[in-house]
Amino acid sequence: MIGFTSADLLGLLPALLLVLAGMAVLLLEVFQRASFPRTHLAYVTALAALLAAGVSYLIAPAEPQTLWGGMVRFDALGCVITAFTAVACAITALGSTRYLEQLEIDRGEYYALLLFATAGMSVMVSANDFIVLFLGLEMGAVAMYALTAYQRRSNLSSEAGFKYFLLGALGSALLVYGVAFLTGLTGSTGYDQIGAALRAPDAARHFANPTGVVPFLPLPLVGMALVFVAFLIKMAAAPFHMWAPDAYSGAPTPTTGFLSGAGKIAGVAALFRLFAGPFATPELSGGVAGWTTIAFFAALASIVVGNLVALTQKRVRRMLAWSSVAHAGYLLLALCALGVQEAAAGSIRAVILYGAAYSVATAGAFVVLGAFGRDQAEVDTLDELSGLGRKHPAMGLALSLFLISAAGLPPAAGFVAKLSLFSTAFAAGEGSAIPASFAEMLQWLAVGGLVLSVAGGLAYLRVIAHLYGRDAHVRVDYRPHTATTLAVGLAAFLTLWMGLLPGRVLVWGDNVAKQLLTAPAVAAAPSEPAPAAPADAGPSAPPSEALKAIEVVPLPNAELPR
Amino acid sequence: MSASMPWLTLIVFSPLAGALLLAFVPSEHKEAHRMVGGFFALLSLLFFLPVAAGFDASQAGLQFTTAAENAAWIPSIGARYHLGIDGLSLWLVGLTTVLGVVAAMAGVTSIQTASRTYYAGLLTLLTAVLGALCSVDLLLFALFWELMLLPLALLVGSWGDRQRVAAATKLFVVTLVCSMPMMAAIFYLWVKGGSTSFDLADIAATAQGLPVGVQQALFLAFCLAFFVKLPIPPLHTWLPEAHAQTSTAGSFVLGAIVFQAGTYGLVRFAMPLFPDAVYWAAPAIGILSVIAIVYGAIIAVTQRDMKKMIAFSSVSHLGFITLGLFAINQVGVTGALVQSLAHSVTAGALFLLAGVLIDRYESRSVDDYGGLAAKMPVFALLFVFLIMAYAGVPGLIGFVGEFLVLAATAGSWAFSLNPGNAHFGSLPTGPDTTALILASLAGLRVVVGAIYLLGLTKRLMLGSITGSRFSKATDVTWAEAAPLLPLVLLSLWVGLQPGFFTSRMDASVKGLLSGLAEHATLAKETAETMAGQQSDVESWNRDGRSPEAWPLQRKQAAANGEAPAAEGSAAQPGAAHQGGHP
Amino acid sequence: MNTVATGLLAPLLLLPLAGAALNGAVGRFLPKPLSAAIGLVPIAVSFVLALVAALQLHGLGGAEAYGAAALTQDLGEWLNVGPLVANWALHFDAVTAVMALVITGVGFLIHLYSVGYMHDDEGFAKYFAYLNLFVAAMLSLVLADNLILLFLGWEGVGLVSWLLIGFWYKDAEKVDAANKAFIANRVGDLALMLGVFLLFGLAGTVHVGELREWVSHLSPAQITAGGTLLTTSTMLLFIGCTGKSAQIPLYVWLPDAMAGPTPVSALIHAATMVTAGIYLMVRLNFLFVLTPVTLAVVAVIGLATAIMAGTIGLMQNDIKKVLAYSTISQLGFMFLAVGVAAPAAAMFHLVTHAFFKALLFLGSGSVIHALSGEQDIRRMGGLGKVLPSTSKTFLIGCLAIAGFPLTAGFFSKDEILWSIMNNQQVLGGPALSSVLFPLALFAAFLTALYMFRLYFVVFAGEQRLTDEAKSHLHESPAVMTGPLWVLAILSLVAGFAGLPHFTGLPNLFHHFIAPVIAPTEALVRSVYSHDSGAIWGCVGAGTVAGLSGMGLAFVLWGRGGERPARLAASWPRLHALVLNKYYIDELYEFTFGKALRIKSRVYDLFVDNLVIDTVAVGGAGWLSTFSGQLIGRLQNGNLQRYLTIAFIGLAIVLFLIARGGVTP
Amino acid sequence: MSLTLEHYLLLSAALFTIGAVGLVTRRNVIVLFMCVEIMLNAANLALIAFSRFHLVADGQMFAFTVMAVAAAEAGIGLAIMVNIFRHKKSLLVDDLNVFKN
Repeated sequence: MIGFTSADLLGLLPALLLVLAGMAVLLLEVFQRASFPRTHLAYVTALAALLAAGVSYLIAPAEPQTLWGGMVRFDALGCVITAFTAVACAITALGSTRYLEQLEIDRGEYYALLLFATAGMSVMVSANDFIVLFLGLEMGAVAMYALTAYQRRSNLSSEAGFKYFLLGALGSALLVYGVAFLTGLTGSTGYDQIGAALRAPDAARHFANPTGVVPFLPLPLVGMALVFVAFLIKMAAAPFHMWAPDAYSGAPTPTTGFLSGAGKIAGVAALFRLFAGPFATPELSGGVAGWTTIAFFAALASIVVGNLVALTQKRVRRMLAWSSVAHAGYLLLALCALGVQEAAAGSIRAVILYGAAYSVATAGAFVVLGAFGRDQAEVDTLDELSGLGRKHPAMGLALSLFLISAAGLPPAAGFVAKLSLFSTAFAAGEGSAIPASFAEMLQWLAVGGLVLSVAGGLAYLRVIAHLYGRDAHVRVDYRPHTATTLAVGLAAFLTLWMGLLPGRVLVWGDNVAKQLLTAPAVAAAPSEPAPAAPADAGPSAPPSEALKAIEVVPLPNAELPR
Repeated sequence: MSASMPWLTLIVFSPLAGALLLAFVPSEHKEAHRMVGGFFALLSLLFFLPVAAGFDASQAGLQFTTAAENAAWIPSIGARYHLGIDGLSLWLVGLTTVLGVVAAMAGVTSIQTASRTYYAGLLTLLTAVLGALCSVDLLLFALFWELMLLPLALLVGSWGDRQRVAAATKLFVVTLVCSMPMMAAIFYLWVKGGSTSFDLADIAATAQGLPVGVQQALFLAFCLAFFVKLPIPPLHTWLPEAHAQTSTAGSFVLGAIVFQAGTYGLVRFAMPLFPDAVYWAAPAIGILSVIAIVYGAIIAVTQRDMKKMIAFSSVSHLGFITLGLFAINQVGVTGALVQSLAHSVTAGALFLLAGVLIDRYESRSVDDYGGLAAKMPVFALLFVFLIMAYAGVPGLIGFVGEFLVLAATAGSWAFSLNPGNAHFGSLPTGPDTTALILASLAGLRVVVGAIYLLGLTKRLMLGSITGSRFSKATDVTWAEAAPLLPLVLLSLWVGLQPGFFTSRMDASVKGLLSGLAEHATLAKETAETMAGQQSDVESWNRDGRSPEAWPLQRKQAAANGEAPAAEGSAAQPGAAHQGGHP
Repeated sequence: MNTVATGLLAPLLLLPLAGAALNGAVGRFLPKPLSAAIGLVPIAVSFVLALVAALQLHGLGGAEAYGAAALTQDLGEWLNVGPLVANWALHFDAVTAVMALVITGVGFLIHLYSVGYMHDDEGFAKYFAYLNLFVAAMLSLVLADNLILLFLGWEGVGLVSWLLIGFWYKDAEKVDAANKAFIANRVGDLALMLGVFLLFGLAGTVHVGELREWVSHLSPAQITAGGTLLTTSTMLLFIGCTGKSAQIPLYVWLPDAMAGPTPVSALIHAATMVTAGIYLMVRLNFLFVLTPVTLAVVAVIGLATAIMAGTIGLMQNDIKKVLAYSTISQLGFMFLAVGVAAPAAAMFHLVTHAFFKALLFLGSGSVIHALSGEQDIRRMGGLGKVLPSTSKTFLIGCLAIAGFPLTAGFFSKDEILWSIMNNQQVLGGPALSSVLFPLALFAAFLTALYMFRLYFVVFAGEQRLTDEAKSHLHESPAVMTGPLWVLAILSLVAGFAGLPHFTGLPNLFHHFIAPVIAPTEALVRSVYSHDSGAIWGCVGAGTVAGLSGMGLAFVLWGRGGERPARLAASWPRLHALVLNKYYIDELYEFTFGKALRIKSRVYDLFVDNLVIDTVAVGGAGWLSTFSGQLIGRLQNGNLQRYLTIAFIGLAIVLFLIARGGVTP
Repeated sequence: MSLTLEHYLLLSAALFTIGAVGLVTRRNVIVLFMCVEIMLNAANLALIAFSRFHLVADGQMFAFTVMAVAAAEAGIGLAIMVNIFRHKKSLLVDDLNVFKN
């Protein structure tokens, strides 16, 4: 436990790089002359982020390793997600500089905050212990609160930041409370220990109902549910999404892309680690009342709400915010499938691809939106976008591409990603582990989700139609900048590449799935018939024993020391 | 066969190359856009020529697939870059390349603003349509299929009347919504097959192993996507408005090019994947098609907006495609494919003709015109010629498709409401009452079509000249007539020599039908158990008259050196007669 | 089958086509004589070719079986899809020969006449292009060796008919007439097509020769079992024929078709195109003899048409409309002949009718030409002295059509009358014949009556011309009267080609086409009971009917006066009914016009716009937008509401877990 | 009566509920923030109780971490609130209403 090796450091190298770069940026900001162009900081940030992405790609281990005394898992999932978020960070950083200049808020801490947020996400997905998870989550979240409220002069930005902050804090509280219940199993906060306890032969006692009359909430389930809800808040899934449209409308435009794209997939990845690890037990995932059910209903609500409301929006960023709710729903659909052994690998792969496609496209889209505008005014309504595609073909084309990707249409990345994602639902429906009726519901949800996605697609099309439709809006122009061009170019390239040749990303996804599902703690679980046993063991255990098992034990020291 | 060159890839992607090139042409160089657009569309046509020349008509399977065109695309999910062409798709591809050139020419007069957008959109759309028409891999097909939507919406929504954006939006939404169940069905089949392959053959094997109920549901999902493209009522509602609102070139693209993908989807995917469902659904689809035919024609009668009239007429005309396909016999499928070509050529031409007037006089209402023949004799000649081609006058393209489909319908057993009548051979199998009724009703288009087409001719061309603005009307210019000439030539060529086209379809059509007959296990069982329950008329057909009596069969038998009494089914591949022959 | 391949047929067909193409392409740049030559020469050559082919065919004759002699020429593949094979193949047998000679022969005369008639028209070259195109289409109809190629010609003549009726397209009424003709024809075409499909379904071929062969292999049991289907198919074919040949119920287009130039009416709407239905039924007589029900229907419809058209013709005041109804009436006679299993008589009447009706039309054209376009007979009269050639030839035509003894019409019409009685066994006994015969006599009487009414009103009595007509009054030039005289002579003598059998004299015509109609002949022979007494009775009755018609016409109109008007006044309702053509046009206008338009509006506005577009599609869109707005309204910016909803969500999650639990 | 684990958990639950109810009912944004802090501390209490129950230090470590992080959160949160007050001259939650759908 005590002391660490170079291997430990290597595992967190990308996160360390990001943090160090963030500090360096802060120092540069402090010691530079006032006339020093902040653009350079953007390049430094982007370079550092890309370096971190490259490093995490290079150091990705062939076999999952556990570092830092079991608190950090060093595996493909962490590396891949770190790489994605870092790339999104680089795109955002490059795309922000011109925006910040125009709004006269270009200061170095902006880039530092971006880097810290990325580092936090990296830590969060690598966590193998709830303490580390919480640390990573908060590191990212606090930085994002600050970024959201970054335009201090703006009424909107502050309010957006506060709403995000309060809901985020609520999420943190729920998370900690949920972790408390899970810790109650063994006293440990480690994923492996909790998983082992839930998988132990006597695990049934944690779930038994002592009275059989009063609705009783088994502690591990409640803990799981609270943790899940905390993450649903973070990733803005319905009905916990309410902060998102406001926050996205108020935050600095390029930041929004990062927040909604990278933030979302980091959260989902952390969930995947939990649900493929400690929570991968039949009692918790359960067909009727486990996290698959929660995920199902949250997915349903998100898809319906997100798509339908997005359709009615007149403001572009708000529309994107609502449709990001729908995207959260799609990701949750894949999470449902994770609960089914046959579909698990496919769902992980799909989420990796979808996450990559979505984070890049969203970041790109918001960068382009941020690049439009004049003086201090930003593009907000659809009308203001009118004719910009004609006037600035490259930017218009790029924005169209990102929106096409988000709509799941070819040739952009979103098409294959959506395909993979929805097919996992069908695969799950074929699985044996969940009740047939639920499987059918899942398949219909996928069909319904596809149909409803047209509503979202229409919302995107409307933007494209405005881009090319009418005469140019007088008030709006494009603010060209090399950094912006680079950011958009990078995002566009990635979107097209993943759209036409998604094979490489899918291979990463396969790798992630393999490592996640064959992790030592989990490996035994699904392959042996044993996990099914506790459910069977429940009824066979006499009630008296069940009662005894959860008998209230007095604390060893009855009175707490004062 | 010169399989060394990846001709199909060249056909599919040369338009896209042009679209990319256009990105580097400054937006004010209208001429350059036209040149690039026309050149790359023509390039695609030129690449088609070796395919047409080297096509092996005796082969039923896919051809021109080089190693590079059957390669792994996304290996981890088993998607392949797999292109191929056979008799079913050969002419659809060929015609699309021709129509691409025509559309490029049409843009010269019709598109005056933002020509770069037009040509880029057109070329992208061409790649999407051609890609869909050549795809054998379902994921690749889905990709091209969805890729069609945006350029199409762009082409429809960018030029035309005030409501064009609304019309384009409706088009986009309705088609996208209806294609989503197909996407779901593709994913489902892929998953069912072990998530390893999207290739047609593998997916087909998976599909045919599913319970019949599931097959039927999946089949309907596929049909929904293709029917909305064709379109079959009540899925047609996007069409008239889109045509009315958009520009001439947009109408042409919409009316002549895009629906071909629907035809192709049916023959390449929907039908071979679910043979049992095909037989199950054939009567209903037959009735639906006839409703489309009659309904569209009747509505067209009172349309004052000439583009809407042609649009509703298209609904009617396109009903013949599904009617022919689901007659499930050689004449029908061939006829449906020819009808697909015919509709492209003739309806496309009519949209161009209407466009000449609309672009000049800015009115779509037929009431604003009259007596133009006196001032525009060449135009009137073209107009009457193409109207007649469209109305199905023999010797021109429109006749071939319509006639074959009607013949196939009248002689089809597939529409029989008594499943015992299902017949698994080729034509002729004798008349079925339902089929006769369907053929008669579908034939009403011949009459009603004449009513509105001649009415249109009269109101536009004939009678006395109305309005002073026509008194100085001049005849068509070369730029206006140029896009029409290839269509006129095609109308004549296909009309006078349809055998040139159909002979290259024969083997593939037979392959499709024998595949259907072979794999429709449930339909066959039902037919056998119900074979006893027939009316007198039907049993006369089945028992009283043996196929050997058919003169043609005897001629063929004699040519093969067989005794005339040889089993008649020998001349009918895949035939499975239930009744006893004397 | 004794068929001989020949190279004659293709040029026969293609020469007029080439003429049409040439005149259509460059005609308007050429001087009129050259255009006329381009129009005339191909027809003349075609006529010669047809004559050569006919003689060649005659040389091959001898065998009694059907199709024993035919010339064929295969020009290559057209349609070849599975069992459906139709080549560009021509077939020239006796019936074809007759038709081809009539088409090219009468056609040539009418072309010649047109040179004079159309001389001042600006569309001179176009006119000859259309006319040649018509001849080509008509020839392909009669030369086709399969039903699909026949259908090509069938539709082709309809198309050219449309072009020619609407030749003066600046007049909207003429265009309407053209459209009406095309549409009515299309109704028939549809039936014809369905009949062909049904035949194809039954026999597996559309080749006429193969069909005949198939029929010959059918056993009586099979014919009995398939009676319904065979009857259906022949009925459909028959309906197709009623369209083209202007019979009940599809005759309405023909009177309106008179809007075209008069020579066109003569060629297309009297001599050739309208006889296509008769030709088809004769060609397929081997099928019709299998279905006595259809035959009876054909006979009844034919006779009903003859009578109805005759009565209407009696009341018409437009010279061409009278002739049009006369044509319908005469075609009815031909149908009657087919119906009573006398195809030879039908063909014979077809030929003679082609002569005298072409003559009458051309004569009326001459009158109209002389009167500067006047067509109303009430403003004519007394023209006999002014237009000597025209009036004389017109009289000959009237005599021929009325069946005056020893004219062409006398022989052909009496053969039909006689066949009604003679073939009564084919009609299932004497019952039907005994009804048909007197009515046929009445029709013959009507024919004479309305024709001579026309003659007397136009040529006799005093002149009632308008001043304008008077000013240009002149006899037509020789290029127009020449054809009149040729046709007049033919109308007088052509009858002798078909002398009745019972006279013992050779019936050349019958003998010539006998091989083609052998199946019918065989049927007739099988049930024939010879009764020569009845024959002379028939002939006598027919002659008396014709003569009494003439007589009555003379009484009523020969000397002018008020008698016809008084007669009309005494039967006001009947008069109005007939004068308004039994309101059939109004009925059609309602079903194909008003009712269809109403239906169209209902489909368009109610079904399409309201139900599908507004309610279904729009409703789905509205629903999604509305629900989107509804959900969006929750988002009012109030943080506390967000928190509340989040807690509600949390409560639902906990409830889900509590409800399910994991405990058994 | 001795205090058992249950008592601590009940107290923790009560605190958590108080925080939650406060979040829904109170109008002042600072109070709202305090409510969230109460919830966090309720969770901390449960953590520590379990930690003590199992005699494993993890929970207590977590609690300390939470406290530290909460301080950071408070820092950013209060900064935002100050900013809001500067714009609105009000800290009532009902005045945070610039965003409407």
